[in-house]
Amino acid sequence: MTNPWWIIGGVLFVLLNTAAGLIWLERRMLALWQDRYGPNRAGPFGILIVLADTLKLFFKEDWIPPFADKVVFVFAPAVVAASVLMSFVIVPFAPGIVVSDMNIGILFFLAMSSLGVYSIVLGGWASNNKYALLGAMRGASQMISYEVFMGLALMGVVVMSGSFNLSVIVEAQKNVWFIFPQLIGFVIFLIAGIAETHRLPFDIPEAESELVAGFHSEYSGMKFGMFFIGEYLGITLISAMVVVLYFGGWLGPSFLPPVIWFVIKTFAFIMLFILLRASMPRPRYDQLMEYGWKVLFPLSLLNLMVTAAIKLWLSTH
Amino acid sequence: MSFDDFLSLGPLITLSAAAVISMLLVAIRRNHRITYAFSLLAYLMAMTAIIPAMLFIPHTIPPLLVIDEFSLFNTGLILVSGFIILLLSYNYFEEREERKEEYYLLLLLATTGAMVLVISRHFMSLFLGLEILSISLYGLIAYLRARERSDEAGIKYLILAALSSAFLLFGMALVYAFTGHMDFNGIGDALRQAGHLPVMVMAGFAMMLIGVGFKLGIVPFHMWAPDVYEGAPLPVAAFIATISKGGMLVVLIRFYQDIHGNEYTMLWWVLAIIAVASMFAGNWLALRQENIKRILAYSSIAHMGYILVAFLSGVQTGLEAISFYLVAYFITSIGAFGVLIVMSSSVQDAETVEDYRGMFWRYPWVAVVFTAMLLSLAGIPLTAGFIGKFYIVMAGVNAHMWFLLFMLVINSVIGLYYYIRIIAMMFKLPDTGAGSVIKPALPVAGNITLMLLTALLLGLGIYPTAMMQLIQQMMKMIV
Amino acid sequence: MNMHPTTAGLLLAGILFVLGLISVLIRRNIIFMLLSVEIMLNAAGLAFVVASSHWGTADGQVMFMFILAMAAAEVSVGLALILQLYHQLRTLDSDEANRMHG
Amino acid sequence: MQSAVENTIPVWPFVAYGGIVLILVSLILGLSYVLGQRHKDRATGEAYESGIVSTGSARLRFPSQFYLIAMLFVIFDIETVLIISWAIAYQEVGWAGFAGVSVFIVILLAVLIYEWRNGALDFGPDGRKILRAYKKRRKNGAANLHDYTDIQQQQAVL
Amino acid sequence: MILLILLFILLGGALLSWIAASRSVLLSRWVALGALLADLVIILQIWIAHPAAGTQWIYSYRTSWIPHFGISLHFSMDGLSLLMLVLTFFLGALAVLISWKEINTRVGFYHFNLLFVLAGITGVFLTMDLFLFYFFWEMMLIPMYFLIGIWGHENREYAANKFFIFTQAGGLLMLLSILALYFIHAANANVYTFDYFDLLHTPMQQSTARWLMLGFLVAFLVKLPAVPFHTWLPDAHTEAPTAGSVILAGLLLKTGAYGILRFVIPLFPEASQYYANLCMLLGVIGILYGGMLAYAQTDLKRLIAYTSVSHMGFVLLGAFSFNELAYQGVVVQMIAHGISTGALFIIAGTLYERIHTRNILQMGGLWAGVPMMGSAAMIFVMASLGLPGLGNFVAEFLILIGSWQASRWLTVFATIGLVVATAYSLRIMQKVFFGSYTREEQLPDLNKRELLVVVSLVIVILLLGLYPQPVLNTSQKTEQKTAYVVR
Repeated sequence: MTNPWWIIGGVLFVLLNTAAGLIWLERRMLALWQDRYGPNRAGPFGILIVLADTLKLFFKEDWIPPFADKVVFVFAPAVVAASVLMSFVIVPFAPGIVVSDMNIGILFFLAMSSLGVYSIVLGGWASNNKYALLGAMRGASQMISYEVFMGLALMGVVVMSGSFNLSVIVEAQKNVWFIFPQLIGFVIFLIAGIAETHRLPFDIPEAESELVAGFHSEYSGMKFGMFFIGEYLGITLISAMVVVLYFGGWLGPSFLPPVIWFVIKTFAFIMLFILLRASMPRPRYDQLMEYGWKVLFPLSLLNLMVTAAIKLWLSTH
Repeated sequence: MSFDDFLSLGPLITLSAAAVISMLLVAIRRNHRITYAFSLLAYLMAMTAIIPAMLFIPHTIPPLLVIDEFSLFNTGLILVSGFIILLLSYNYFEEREERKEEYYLLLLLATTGAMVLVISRHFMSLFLGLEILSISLYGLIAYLRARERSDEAGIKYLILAALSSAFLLFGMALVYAFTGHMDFNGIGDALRQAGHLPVMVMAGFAMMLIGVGFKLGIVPFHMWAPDVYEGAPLPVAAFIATISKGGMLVVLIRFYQDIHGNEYTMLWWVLAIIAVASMFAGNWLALRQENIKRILAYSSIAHMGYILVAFLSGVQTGLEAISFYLVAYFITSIGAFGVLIVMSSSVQDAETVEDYRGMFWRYPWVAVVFTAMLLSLAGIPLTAGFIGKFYIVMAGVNAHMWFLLFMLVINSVIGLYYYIRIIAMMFKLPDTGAGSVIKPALPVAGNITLMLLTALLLGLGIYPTAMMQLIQQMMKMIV
Repeated sequence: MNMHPTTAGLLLAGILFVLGLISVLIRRNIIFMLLSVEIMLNAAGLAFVVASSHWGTADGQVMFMFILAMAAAEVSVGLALILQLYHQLRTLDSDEANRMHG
Repeated sequence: MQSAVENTIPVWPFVAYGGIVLILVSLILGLSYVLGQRHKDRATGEAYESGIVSTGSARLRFPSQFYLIAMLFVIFDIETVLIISWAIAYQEVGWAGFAGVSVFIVILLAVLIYEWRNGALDFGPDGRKILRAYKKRRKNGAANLHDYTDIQQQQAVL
Repeated sequence: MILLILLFILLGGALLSWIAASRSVLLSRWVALGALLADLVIILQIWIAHPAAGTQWIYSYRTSWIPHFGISLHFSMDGLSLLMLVLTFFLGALAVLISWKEINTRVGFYHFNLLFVLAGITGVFLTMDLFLFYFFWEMMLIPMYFLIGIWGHENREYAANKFFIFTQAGGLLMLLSILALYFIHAANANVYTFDYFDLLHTPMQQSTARWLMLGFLVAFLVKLPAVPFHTWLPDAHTEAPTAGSVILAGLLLKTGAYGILRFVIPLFPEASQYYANLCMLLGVIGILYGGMLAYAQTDLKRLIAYTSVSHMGFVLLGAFSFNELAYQGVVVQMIAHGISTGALFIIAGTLYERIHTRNILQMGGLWAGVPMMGSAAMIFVMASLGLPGLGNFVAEFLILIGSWQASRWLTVFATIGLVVATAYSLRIMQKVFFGSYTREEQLPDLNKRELLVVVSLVIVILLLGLYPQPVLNTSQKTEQKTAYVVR
């Protein structure tokens, strides 16, 4: 058993750096797919832009609007970063490399991702700005709606593995990754995951072109940075969860250590997220909601029932 | 779940399935008449489902439910009452609300809740039944959105019901924490082993009493009743007055029986004080009301007090008396509200005493029906209410509760006054032209229903033997 | 402070309950009253869970789930009614909303 | 008390992690507060609304649609909670449990159908409704095309 | 069976006359009158067949009603019941006749109520089952309430409510006592029954018996009415229509007296003796107080009402004297008072029809205009003050002789009541018929219908005064038995 302190420190260090690094990575990849250069001045391939951005954000004016609800205004961005970071507590990066391998892992994940909605609603409300409020309302309804489907989709995996513990779930995929029996669940989870992180193309709460950044219109400096980091951490989290739940987590041929497999798979999904941003148009708000309730919700219920029925049938025969 | 269980729960399953199906029906095609007809059918089918359920009694479905004669009797009572209320509802809602179909859905659900209550022998089923009932009632009470008092009534009921639920739950939790059981028998046994009532259980019972008392509308948890009766649509008020209270009362009786409540004098005294207070508050406050709905509300508070007297007698006659009184009270209350429904115009409820001035000379039959109902509430011979009250007094005398009986007598006399006042108003000669402006709807179905109710009322008043035998037989099982 | 965990749990639940009750009684905004009632309900739920862990049975936990479900349903209906009331009265003051007397 | 949490894994790494996260977050916010510059200009204290001077309160009233979503969430999420408790134990409760959950889910689906048919799941502007309203206004002669776009915009924003 | 028929004729007549009213008002009146006359004929035949009541129970009928409680439909008739029924049907028929012209609104419903009250009273006089007794006791209230409340005078509702609530309150106390008796008997004999004869000799503790007796007594004292419970009576009598007043004074008050004779004393002999002095005192107070108040009244009907209080005081006095003479006096007093006071109310009613006031100060000198009415009034006023030769004299004389054996002082005071009676009776004649005539218009005297009513009443009161033996014979057995119970 590794010393937990090392794990804690390592996880936090890697995460924060990944989040920062993703900003650069995304800009480079987008540029690649859009046939342009992207950031290329600071450092090799412009990688130091991350550092520059961070410094800039720290020194930006820490502006709190006089018309805002000040306490809530400051509190909101902290929630998003903290809740996403906390979610990583239960992610098993490799056998034994997990901060707290609790047996209600999935529930904890769901709980933490629900907390994210508070940051949006509180931020939008505290801003006392029409755009912000509109964004917040949209964000809230979108996130809470997809929360439902996400939970239901996950239940397929729970039924397959018989546990909420993520390590157990990974171990249960020794023979076959859950992506195959749980293809529908995977798709729903992925879509819901994108919606949960209000990541493009489902960035309706912030939709620059309609709502001028939506719920964080009034945010600037590091408080804005928190939302920003939160979003990238969210991408990482969803990717990691997808890997853990459907792609066998750290499992892989033994020529590479488990952690490396995990990182590779996760990055593949991060790239997918970036690719989605580059290639998909943003749906309308009502389309998104209707799609969720009218398609994903019945589908996720169906998926769960069918999975359970087959598993039960298999276990009795 | 075995086949027997299914048949035993037949009425409950039928009705709850009907609620779901009627919801789908509304989704498919929104039509008042279809939904109404379907609900009628559902009630009839549930009533028929009682017959096969009778084959298995007494049947226990551990740990939550018990189906014995007592619960089947009350199930039947609830179903019939619900059916009658439903019959009275159609015309009332036809003109009043653009979306009337959900009313039937909610009514079915609320009835289901009450039915769960009467078969429960466990905190969990008690709670579930109670909440199904309550939550449907929130919607029902505030159903007429256009009416200004309805949402106020709804919110009042909601906040207070939720508050009382919280008390009930906390009380249950305390009892559970001490005894480790949530089924009534288990609690009774645990308490028996303990030999006395520990403070925690006492506190638990007290808190539960708040929850139960609220539903029953007994003093001091009665404040909601008049406002809710006034604001709610008339059929819903009838529902609250009868089925909702009846269901709770039945479960209270069962609980009290199973924990051997009469062995604990403290409980007895608390209930006795509540009974006296309910009688007095109900009758006294009703005296000054001008609104018949409110009068009926206060009168129902008083009636719950009367029932408590029988309840406290702790003898078998007392339980029989309660059952009989419930039947009489159900018929009477629904009948009284039925008159109000029939007399209401398509836009306005006939609710003030003044609306009934000289009614006898214009609508003699309805007035006679109303008179009969009011006299039954007052407990005058030839009506079921008389036999019911007689039964209660008998139970009280049997248990030598002279003080309570004396209070009951005093209150019966006070009560007379306001019933008589309404009757007097109906029989006033219509000398002034400026009386009521309400043009009653007088729907045919409603009139027929009222006739039947009156026939039942007089029938029970003149020849109560059959009903008594039924009740007596039933009580042999529970005691 | 060496308290039996069950007693401590019940005490906590009791405190929460009383807080909720006080809040219901003194608040005049209907939404807050509703919220306070929810606190009371959850206090009862907590008490159930504590009792459940004391006896090592799952009953209390099941009860808590039902309480959750019921609280949710109650809030949905309650908020709908409150919206309706606000629509009519333009206020959420419970004293204003007390128009029926007698 | 037969909980697995207590005797298998220690709680302290979780607490430590949480503590560090909290410290980190507050540190970042605190640092930026200390380091950030301050300035005061004519329009510094005004709300940003794409360069237009803002009018009216920002506390908008929202269509009840949002409320409906909240209710849907509350209801269905609680249902999910119940389903979750079955999902973890489906093996133990077997086909009987499956049947129970099936009934439960069928009821859920019935509710969904009901909501659907009653338009609770139609979030955007309803084209037909707008058209009907428009036609009605045209017939009354009080309308012009401008009004129509107004309605549309109003509904499209939300 | 004949007893059931008596009841059913009334109930059937009630329904029929209500239905008939939709055809023709006159038909409704005739139906009601017919029903009452039929009953009267039946009961007179019975009387003729059993003049001296040799066997104590003339008829008896019993069938199970609510076996669960031990309640049966048990009717029995003895001399006392028989006399009361004769009075009931006789006054009932007169009541229909007297309201022939007075009642013009809702005639059908009026007769329905009238016959229903009479059915209730008949039931009270016949039933031998305590539950059934309570049942009828309550049953006669509602139609009476309507009679006062619908067809009464200006202040009718107040009066009707007061009447109803007073009697109901008393009734409920009686119910408690009945039930207690029921359970005590059940505890002793292990048989649950409400039957009068079974309950008669229920052994119980004295203190219990006293309480139970009080429960009964209050109900009957309210009805009677004895002094502290009398306040409903002047209102009810004054506001009721003439027929209502006749039934109230003539019959309803008698149910109270009947209850005391039939139930209180036989069921609780020891307790009755214990309270006898108190009750007699109440009776004497009633005699004096009623008489004094009567003297002070200006409203004619109210005046007559207070005379009732006074007269019923004699009944109470006699009932608790516990000897046969007094009982005979009580029975005769019940009948004589029914006749004389009923007649006075009828005269007051006919007067009211003519001059539309009940204030005796606005009357005076009417004798000249309406001599027949005046002479009739003279006879009944004389009867009321107890002039020898008229029914009341016999009654009061017997009562006073009887009570003299029981309590001398009280008898002396009761005799003072006779003086008071003379005062108020003469005042009636003085103010109403003598003096100077102040009115412009000519008043019509009694018409044929009214004459028929009045003359029949006069004949009866004269018969009662001159030859009371049949009455005394008929009820003798009952009286002996009641007196024997206490000895």
